[in-house]
Amino acid sequence: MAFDPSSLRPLFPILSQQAYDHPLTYLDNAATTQKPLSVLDAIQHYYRHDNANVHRGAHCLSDRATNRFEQARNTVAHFINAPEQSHIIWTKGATEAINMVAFGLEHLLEEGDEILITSLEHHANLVPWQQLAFRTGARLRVLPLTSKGDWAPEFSRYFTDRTRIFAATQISNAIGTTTPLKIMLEHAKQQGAFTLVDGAQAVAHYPIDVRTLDCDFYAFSGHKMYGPTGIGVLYGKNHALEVLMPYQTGGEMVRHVSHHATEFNVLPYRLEAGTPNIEGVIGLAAACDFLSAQDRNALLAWEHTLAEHVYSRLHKEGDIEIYSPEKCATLVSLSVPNIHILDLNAYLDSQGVAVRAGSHCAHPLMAQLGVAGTLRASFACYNTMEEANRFCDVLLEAIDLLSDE
Amino acid sequence: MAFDPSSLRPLFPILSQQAYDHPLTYLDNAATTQKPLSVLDAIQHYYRHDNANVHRGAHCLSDRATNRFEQARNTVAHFINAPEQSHIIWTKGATEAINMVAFGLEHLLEEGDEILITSLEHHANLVPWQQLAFRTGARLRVLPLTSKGDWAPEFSRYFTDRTRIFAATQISNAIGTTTPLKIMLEHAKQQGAFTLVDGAQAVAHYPIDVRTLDCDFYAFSGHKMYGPTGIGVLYGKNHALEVLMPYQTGGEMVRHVSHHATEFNVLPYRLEAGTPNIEGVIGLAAACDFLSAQDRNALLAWEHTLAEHVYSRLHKEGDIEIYSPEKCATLVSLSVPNIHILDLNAYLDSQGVAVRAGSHCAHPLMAQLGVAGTLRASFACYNTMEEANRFCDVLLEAIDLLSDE
Amino acid sequence: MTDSLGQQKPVNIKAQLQACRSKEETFKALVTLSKTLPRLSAEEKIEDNKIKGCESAVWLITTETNGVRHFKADSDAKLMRGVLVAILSLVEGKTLTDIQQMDLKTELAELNLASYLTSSRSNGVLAICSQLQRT
Amino acid sequence: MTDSLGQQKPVNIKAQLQACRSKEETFKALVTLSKTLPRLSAEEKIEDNKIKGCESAVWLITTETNGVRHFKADSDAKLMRGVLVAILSLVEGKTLTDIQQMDLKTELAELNLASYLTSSRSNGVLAICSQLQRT
Ligand SMILES: Cc1ncc(COP(=O)(O)O)c(C=O)c1O
Ligand SMILES: Cc1ncc(COP(=O)(O)O)c(C=O)c1O
Repeated sequence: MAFDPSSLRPLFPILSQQAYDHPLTYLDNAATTQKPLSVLDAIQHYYRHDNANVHRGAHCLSDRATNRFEQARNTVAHFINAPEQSHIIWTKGATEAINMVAFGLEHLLEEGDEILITSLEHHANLVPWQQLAFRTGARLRVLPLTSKGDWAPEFSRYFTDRTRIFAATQISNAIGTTTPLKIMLEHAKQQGAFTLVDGAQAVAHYPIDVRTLDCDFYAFSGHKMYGPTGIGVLYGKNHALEVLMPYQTGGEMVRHVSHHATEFNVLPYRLEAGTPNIEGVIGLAAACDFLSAQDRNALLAWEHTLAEHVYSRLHKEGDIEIYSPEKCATLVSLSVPNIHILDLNAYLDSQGVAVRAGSHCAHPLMAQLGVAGTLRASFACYNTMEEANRFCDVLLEAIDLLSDE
Repeated sequence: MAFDPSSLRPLFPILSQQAYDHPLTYLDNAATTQKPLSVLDAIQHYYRHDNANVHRGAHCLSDRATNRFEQARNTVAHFINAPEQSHIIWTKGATEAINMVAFGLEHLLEEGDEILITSLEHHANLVPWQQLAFRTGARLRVLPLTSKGDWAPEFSRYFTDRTRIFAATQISNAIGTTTPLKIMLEHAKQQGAFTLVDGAQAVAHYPIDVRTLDCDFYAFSGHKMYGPTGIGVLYGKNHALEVLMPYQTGGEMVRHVSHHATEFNVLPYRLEAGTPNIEGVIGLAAACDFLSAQDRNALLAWEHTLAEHVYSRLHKEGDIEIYSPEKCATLVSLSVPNIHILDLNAYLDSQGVAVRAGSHCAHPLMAQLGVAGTLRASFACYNTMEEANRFCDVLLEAIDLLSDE
Repeated sequence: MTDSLGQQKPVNIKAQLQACRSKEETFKALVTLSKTLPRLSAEEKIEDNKIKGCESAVWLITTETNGVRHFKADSDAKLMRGVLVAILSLVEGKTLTDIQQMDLKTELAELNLASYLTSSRSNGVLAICSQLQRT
Repeated sequence: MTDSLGQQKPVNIKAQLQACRSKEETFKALVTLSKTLPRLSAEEKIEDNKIKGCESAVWLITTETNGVRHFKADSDAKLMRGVLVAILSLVEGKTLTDIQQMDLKTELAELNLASYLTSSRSNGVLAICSQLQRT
């Protein structure tokens, strides 16, 4: 029995609007997802009843705010199966989480050390490492995964005894490929490297278990998993978080300060300077609750079904090039020779179909694919089969309209 | 005719709740303010109608979201009278804004250079500079302002030709003192130092004009000025922002990325890596609109009235020590010899009065005052004279209860 | 309908775009207009002629004879070529001073092209406008 | 009411705290209880005996005789001294194993002290509990 997204639609009122007199078809979920009412309600409730600065005061509002804030940490810890809630560090998003690690490990790197990433990375999991390499004299190396994400035996030579950091995405945002994380992490750990997984594109779709993954760090953003913008998470193993030099300093993250010295606080606080995004934290916990209340496997199967359906319909069209895997992706990334993706995008938009055309913050991957950019339709659990078909129909219309006679 | 806060109360429904069977008296506004309904509505509206990732896509939602996001930048630029909207950089809050500058100027500092701050700083405007000094061999110097914030002629010798950075708060969060910014900034500029003003405690109360202030950088947080948590601003002059090395790297802030090199984007984007806190930005703009629609001078006069009233009532009590200025503060910070501030705080709390007891993230200032912490009642425009009196009454009760017979 | 350069008369372009009552009609009108833009040669499509800040590649060549300006432009995206036809129809043959005094944003908005003028950086129309008004 | 050490009998403490029906009553009960806690000497209030993570200063001294544990404690805040009286009444004279098997959080909540157990770091009761259960 196939999953029926229609029960979810009422939770996302934004989806029932018209876009230029057409029903909105929102297929830009890899950029950001829409938020269920329970997330909006959690934010409202917080501001209407509990708002106060956390940890600092001792009054009824600050007690309530602090409790809800720390309960949210607990919720997120459970959501990714982290052993302790002190392993959950709040960040602005995946980007800040990765920067925090890149800055925090700087003191351990020496000239000639190696930082290894894959060729499928988002700029957020590339530029911070590249800049770290510039600052330290370390060498940035790139494991050349194919667009299918296959592992080739010769890749093992990329992991050397100089590999100090290995950072890889779980799923490519640009083309939807799942990377061979397990074997890559094994190799990295054999070399004693710190390992970071960029889970930004995974959390909305896959149940995450950081204990099974066994990486040192796991980074993700709330806004891509039905939560608010401005909030994300850096998970880390205890020893891994402990070695990080604090990326940001100020209030909250200190124990004692004099003009000459500062004693930092314990985890998680030592990595959380300043007033946190309290409403974001509370909204993110509500998003975790929303997802946890669903049959995650059914959602995932449905998202795969939608993407596979689009793949199979478009794949038959001779002039469409698809870069996404045929199976087990939640998005379809494509281009059409001799037609600019922005032209396709504009026509889709004029019909109310929201997708994304561009390089998806992955210039090196685009270079590897030999294109300037792709057109990407990315799915979330609330998308319907009608929407998937509408994307295909309108895209084919656009190709017709834009082909030179 | 005195200002009447009762017209504002309905905009802040959180204030009409009971706290342990007493009416809530929220006087912890220097920690964070409550948010008017217009801010909550702006967030709701955004998520129910316009939510999309900004700048990236080209579809109806992303166009709308991007427009509102960039209009918000414009609103904030007007709010502080910044010449261009590209001078407004979104941050998590004041803490991140200051860290961004401390990191971004590192490449210009040499051993023996001096960073000058005042003795009234919040840890957020102290620890980042101290850590920068540690990293570069620069020397952190501290201008010893009194708790009244007076300028003494001999202070000019703190500004030397080695002073590269001068950072000062506009108003002390711990005791409410206004610092002698004008003369300090003049001295700093004479020495060619970069100047940063920490406006975290000022924006909610004073109309801000960065052109008149003429500082290089101005930092503040949304949540202390009736806006959401998780959003703040770094304003900078063009040349000052241009010299900053980007604190955070990733998507959005780049023009072109290869594995070997990265070309950064133009301002403001080069300092804004990753998906921004879009709802926070929109909520902050709504907070600016809320404030701009008020008679700012009347609000400020009212806040002064409340603080002066509390000062004059408590000042007469022999055993209360007040650290705040008698006039022109918006808060009252005090202690009572032989009674622990946490005990006072707990009794106030039991009566529904929310204040803050502690070191207010200003350990060096507490050391200068010779106390471990103070009890602080801080006012916002929605506070009433009854609330100010209730604080005094309950505090005096607490002193009675806690004095050793 | 088209002059010797293959360009439509400004008045006609204006009427065509203003008649559009939906995003879809504007799209189709721009595709039609795009066909009237003479393409640049490979030698003309060099980095120096490229406008920064557009997601699609846009090249613009400005010449001046007897104090008035002439423009040639191209893009790899069809819709952008249509937009270029519209923009150039506003400025072609004018003096720099005249062009600088124009409010191009408003004029383009009147042509139903407002949505191409969003502050979204992926769209380079604003960059084109400011390039046109540069000395 | 008080034994030779100046400490109230546990059963009495429990009854007193459980009878409180408001935050205010608990406050007053804690102030009353605080007076029963013998103060530590200056020599005892050393850094080594201090518990980290409390905003008020808290000192705790543990001794063991014949396998059972005895506690002395003090704080510079009155309310915290009251809380200490309550906590110590739960563990005084027990073996470490017994103490480690106790669910101190729940027991304190039953004494109307739940609000002193918030996750707020400014309140050190949780730190005291874990110190008590440490070998
Ligand atoms: C004077 C001052 N500076 C900086 C900050 C830090 O602000 P935030 O915690 O919002 O980053 C605060 C707030 O506590 C403050 O009062
Ligand atoms: C794979 C991947 N990593 C990192 C990021 C950065 O996330 P954010 O922009 O929320 O910081 C994204 C989102 O664009 C992504 O898709």
